[in-house]
Amino acid sequence: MSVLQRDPQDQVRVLDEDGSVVGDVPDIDDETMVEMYRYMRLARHFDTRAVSLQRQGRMGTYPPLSGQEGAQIGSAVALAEDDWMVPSYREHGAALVRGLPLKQTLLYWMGHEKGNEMPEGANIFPPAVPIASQIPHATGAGWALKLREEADKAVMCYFGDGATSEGDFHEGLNFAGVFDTPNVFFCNNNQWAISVPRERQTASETLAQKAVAYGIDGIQVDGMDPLAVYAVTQAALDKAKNPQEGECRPTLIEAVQYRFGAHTTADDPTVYRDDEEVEKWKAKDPIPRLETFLRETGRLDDESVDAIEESVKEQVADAIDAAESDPRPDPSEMFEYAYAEMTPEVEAQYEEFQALHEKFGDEGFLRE
Amino acid sequence: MSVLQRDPQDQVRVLDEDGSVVGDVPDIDDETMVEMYRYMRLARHFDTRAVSLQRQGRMGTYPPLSGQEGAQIGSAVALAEDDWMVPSYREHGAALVRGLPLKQTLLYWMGHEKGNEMPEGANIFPPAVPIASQIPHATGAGWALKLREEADKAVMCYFGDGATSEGDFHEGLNFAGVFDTPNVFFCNNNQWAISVPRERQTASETLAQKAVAYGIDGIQVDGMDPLAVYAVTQAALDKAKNPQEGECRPTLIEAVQYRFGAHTTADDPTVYRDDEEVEKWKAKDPIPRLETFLRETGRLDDESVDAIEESVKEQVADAIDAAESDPRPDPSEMFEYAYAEMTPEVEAQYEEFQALHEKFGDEGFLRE
Amino acid sequence: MTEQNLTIVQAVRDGLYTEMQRDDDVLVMGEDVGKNGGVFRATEGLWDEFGDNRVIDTPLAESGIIGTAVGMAAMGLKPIPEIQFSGFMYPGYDQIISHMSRFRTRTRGRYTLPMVLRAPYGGGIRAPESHSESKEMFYAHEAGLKVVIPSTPYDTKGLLISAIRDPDPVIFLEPKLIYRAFRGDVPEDDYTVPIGEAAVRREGTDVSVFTYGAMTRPTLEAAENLAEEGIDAEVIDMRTISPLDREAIVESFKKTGRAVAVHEAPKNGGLGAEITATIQEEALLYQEAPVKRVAGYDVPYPLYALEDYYLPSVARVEEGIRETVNF
Amino acid sequence: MTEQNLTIVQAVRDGLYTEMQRDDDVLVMGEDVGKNGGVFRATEGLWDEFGDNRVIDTPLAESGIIGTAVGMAAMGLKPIPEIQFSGFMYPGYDQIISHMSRFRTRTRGRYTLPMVLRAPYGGGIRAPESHSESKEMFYAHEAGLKVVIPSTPYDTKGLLISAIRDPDPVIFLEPKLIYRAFRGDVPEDDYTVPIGEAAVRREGTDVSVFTYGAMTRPTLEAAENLAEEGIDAEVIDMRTISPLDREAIVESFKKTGRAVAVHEAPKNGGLGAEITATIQEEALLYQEAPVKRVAGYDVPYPLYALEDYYLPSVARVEEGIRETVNF
Ligand SMILES: Cc1ncc(C[n+]2csc(CCOP(=O)(O)OP(=O)(O)O)c2C)c(N)n1
Ligand SMILES: Cc1ncc(C[n+]2csc(CCOP(=O)(O)OP(=O)(O)O)c2C)c(N)n1
Ligand SMILES: [Mg+2]
Ligand SMILES: [Mg+2]
Repeated sequence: MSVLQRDPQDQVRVLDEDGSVVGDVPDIDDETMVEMYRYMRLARHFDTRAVSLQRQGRMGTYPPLSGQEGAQIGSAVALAEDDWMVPSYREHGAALVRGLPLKQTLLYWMGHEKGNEMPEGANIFPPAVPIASQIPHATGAGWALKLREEADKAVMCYFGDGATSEGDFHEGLNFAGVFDTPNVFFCNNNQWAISVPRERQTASETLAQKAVAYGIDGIQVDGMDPLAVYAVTQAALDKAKNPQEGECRPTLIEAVQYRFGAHTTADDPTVYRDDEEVEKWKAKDPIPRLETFLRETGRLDDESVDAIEESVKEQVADAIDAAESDPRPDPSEMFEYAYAEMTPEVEAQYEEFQALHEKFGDEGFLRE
Repeated sequence: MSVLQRDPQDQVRVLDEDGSVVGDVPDIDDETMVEMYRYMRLARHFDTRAVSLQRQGRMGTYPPLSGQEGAQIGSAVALAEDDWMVPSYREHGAALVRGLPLKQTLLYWMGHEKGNEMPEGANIFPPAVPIASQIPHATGAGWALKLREEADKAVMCYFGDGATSEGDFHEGLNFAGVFDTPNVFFCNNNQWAISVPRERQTASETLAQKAVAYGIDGIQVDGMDPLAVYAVTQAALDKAKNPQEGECRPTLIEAVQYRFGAHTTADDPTVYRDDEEVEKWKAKDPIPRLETFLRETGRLDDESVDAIEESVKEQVADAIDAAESDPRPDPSEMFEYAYAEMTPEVEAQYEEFQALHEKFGDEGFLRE
Repeated sequence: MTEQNLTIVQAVRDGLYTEMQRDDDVLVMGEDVGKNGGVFRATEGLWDEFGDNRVIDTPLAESGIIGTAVGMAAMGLKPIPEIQFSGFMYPGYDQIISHMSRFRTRTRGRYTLPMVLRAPYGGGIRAPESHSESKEMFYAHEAGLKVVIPSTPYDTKGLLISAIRDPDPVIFLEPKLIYRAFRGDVPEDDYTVPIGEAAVRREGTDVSVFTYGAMTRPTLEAAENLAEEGIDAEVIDMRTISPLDREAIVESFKKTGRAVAVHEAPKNGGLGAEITATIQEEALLYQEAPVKRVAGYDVPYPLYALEDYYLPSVARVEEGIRETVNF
Repeated sequence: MTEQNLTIVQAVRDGLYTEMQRDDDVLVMGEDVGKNGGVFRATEGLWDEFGDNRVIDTPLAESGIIGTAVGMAAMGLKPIPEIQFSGFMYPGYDQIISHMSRFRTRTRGRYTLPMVLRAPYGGGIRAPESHSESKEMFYAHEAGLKVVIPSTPYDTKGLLISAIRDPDPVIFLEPKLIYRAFRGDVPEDDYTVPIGEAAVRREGTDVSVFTYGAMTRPTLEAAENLAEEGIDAEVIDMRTISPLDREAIVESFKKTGRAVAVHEAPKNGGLGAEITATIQEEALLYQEAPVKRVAGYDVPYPLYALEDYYLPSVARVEEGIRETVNF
């Protein structure tokens, strides 16, 4: 029985909270498993550093991902090179796997559009800030592949639990069902939409069961179990590309997890949730869980863990250096990218701006 | 077992196509049953006349309802006096039951806002033209009743099969689930959204099952069986007002039916659907079905049917006379109702308009 | 080039057909655009010709239509979503404002959206509520979009082809009041009319009248009537609302020193205000009278029994021009 | 009356509190407005005070929020939905345009919507994309709505109370850049500031500068700076965007004969154009220079590294005023 054929209420798990095997370990080679672990460590360390950069005034508002590495990395590793990923604003971890340099992620949160200059072949859409608005894009992208007879590639879309309440979630998944597009809709249910808890978001028992409304498959997975996430995503991607007779291509995956930190650096979660709850979920931390499994199966030892820790620190430090030494964007960019060719209006305003800039310099514009 | 506790795939029926009893006849007194029949005849005759008024240029675009009387009347009759109804644009039949004079309906389609001057106590919202946009209103209205501790009243909202694809359907039902509002969402699934068939609208097997996404009850009913519609609506209204322990208030009802005629008088359905299909559904016509049942159970005879036919004709003719002899609306209305009090801008424009009107008369404005 | 004598709605169809023939990436999608050929028949026959994968009936969901088109366009297709009436673009407004207009800027040109969002717009056809909207400024006020409104069959096809070929997203609003009001010669082959250029519809020396879309005809009629009174009005059809052909505005105004702006959109914040501001900024010294705005009133568009009182009529336009000339 | 020294965001909270005390029908709803007190703390403590039925955390769905509020208001409640940032009003745009603005007209006054839709608006806080929108014209161009933007703590409370009591729907946009920038005296009791009336913030004789919201402060700063150069600018805070206080505009302009409009919203189709058109229509003969618009550029609002170049700065405002005075 495919992992997708379960009841949406029935959560898929491979590792329990202690890292012991409680389900079918997916077929992943050792190297990739260790890589998954390294990506998770990298994402976690990056996250910590990014939060402190913000605290130091070196970066703007930033949305942390700690606690969600299992879902992000487990799912992104399952993507084939040619697949596409359509993120929300929190998938720095998943983007890493797709080849987006950390420097780009930093630049984006430092307020440079340059951060969205996705490397050729990474196949990532830019972050979408309006909640759920990227879901129809993902459906459209999958649909485009299908129309071009390239449905051997799939498009994975990330969004949160809160996003499932938006009309765009509904319309995007409904189109996917009707046009049977090669899509995987990956819901990072981290229990909170800022201060609004999952139960206030919808009265349905699971988010996975919302798939029923679109005639597509829905499945719930332990989102803090990277191997379970991998298995489910892999199966969903397979089906998206090669549906069997009578199968639909799209799948809604609900990855049950928790955001350990604040919604963003502008948020104070102690106002709306208890430490106790946080602690309960921290016991499910995906990183030690996978580490235990890898150590116990001989794939990882102290030495390799230390080496990973070192290299991760270095990689993040280098990325921060690189981002911070990147030249400030030039104000001309504002005018250059609005249209393929500047319209006369934009050109006139650009000229006016240039004259002012020449006259007053940056002091004529920058505040503080 | 309540009628609502069925599988949403399992269509509720009371009468078969020949009017024979195949389910539990709901407890409706004879008078009301005959009244239901009369309302259906009235709605059908009104519809025929309205279409021909449009053809004669005496009215603008009009959306016919023939075939849908069973769903409209069966559901509206189940409403208590204090309940509310939030229609789309096709519920002339249901509105009749609520006490909206036919003259009002005619005036509305003749382009007079006067048609929306709902009589005090009819408890009807004005028609909503943007598809599904009335659904959140209905939820809000139900919610208002609940907040005011008047949840012994319910709000019923009508919409079509096409409407289920809109984000507002999703958001409206999701709010209803979360806030457990006294609502009944009544989907007139007439198989078509203009030229788009039901199967192109969504991949879900039924529309009723979409309720699963909101943690509320969903039920499918034969929408051309007025007694089944009554039974289901009655049960849903009951539950909305007096939920039992563990029950949710809101219900999504999918009333499976068919629009016999064009989408509106501007539409030509022969372009997109076969006569054969239409004929198949005409065999389910709710009017003869109920008539047969009423005759066979001794509630109706030739004489009373003739009397009803007569009175219906007269009532419609009178309404048309009344609507057509109603004075044209005065252009000043345009300015008067924009705000509670005219803003200086509106006042200035109104004065400019008046001066022009005085100078040029109606000829200065009316085209053709 | 063979000429055909087409209405505006036929020219829309012809433009779609021409580009779909030329470029396999072009596709049409929306409510009832397939077998039904669109509620105004703007896509008539295209489904037969190009099939279900290029002429796509969608579910009833505008945000879904525009949003999936954004995704398709980012992947390199050239989708042409149709919204059945411009009054139903609002459920998809977030996709237009937050995404259609911004993908290029957001990604410094890595992703661009070569898409055209079509919708019939405007009043005067005795339609139900929400079917008579003229809210082009909702889109003109948003940078990153182009907004085009043709008024002749020739321009319709030529501008539509330009829009389809434009690498940036274009909102293409079609004046449904004159969809079938008259015919004009339209070449069978492909040709373009450039976006961003106004057209002088009537030369004149006394006053410049700026208009577009369905108001072009009553404006021209008013100008002809006034010729009999000895007033020689220049009538300029803006054709593109954004970017606006400010050069054409200023050039004409410098000649006449007087201007009237005519549109059915509400006066407050309408294009008339922008035209006035442009004149101000660039030709104040030529000015001999206030710029008069003959526009929709700032009240909700009424149901059809009163719509003729709402829309600028020939008499209103005439009076506006007279007032300006006699100032 | 006891006075408090409050910031703008505190004045919002105080206005809500005051009206909720006074009128049981008033309720607040939106994303994170409850326990969290709103992401800007505009509803702080209200949930503790009034409970879950009057301070309601909703699912994440703007059309649902606005649409259910429409339903509540039609039933006689006075809901005050908050949209977390004005850039997230677009998913609910259809409810605003097709319903909020039109219920009264549609029903000839049988149903009215005494609701206030609040949202923080504007740029300058180094926020992510979509968090810096200043698109008040999207609402001003739609009849049936009122659009209010305060710029001081006193006005904030007074205008908010007026909005809540107004029988018509009001869009209340709060300048988040100055939510906490300064404090002002605010009476503890209830009081109103009338909707539709501009305020002279600085009297002057040489030029009239029209602005509102967060741009009021840099404009005043520019005016003070220019005083040292001998330019005496009158600064007028419009306070209400629709209906616009055209009388105030014309009156000031007749005095000075010169005008500048300052706003962060895009120039094309912005309020500056409407102000210019009003001056044209009613005071052309007093005019001594073109009306200058110092506004957001007609490009998508950039990510924050460049936002200071986008927003009208003190220097830009000064230069605009100089240019106008020296014309
Ligand atoms: C349309 C829209 N409304 C509101 C917001 C403000 N906002 C940003 S994140 C967020 C909560 C999102 O919750 P969820 O979907 O669960 O994702 P998470 O942040 O938990 O990953 C909100 C309300 C937004 N970005 N877009
Ligand atoms: C938001 C919106 N989009 C498009 C339309 C145009 N339109 C009017 S009725 C209709 C089909 C509605 O189908 P359905 O919901 O099944 O209701 P029915 O007309 O069959 O009763 C469409 C597309 C509209 N009125 N509103
Ligand atoms: Mg979440
Ligand atoms: Mg239908």
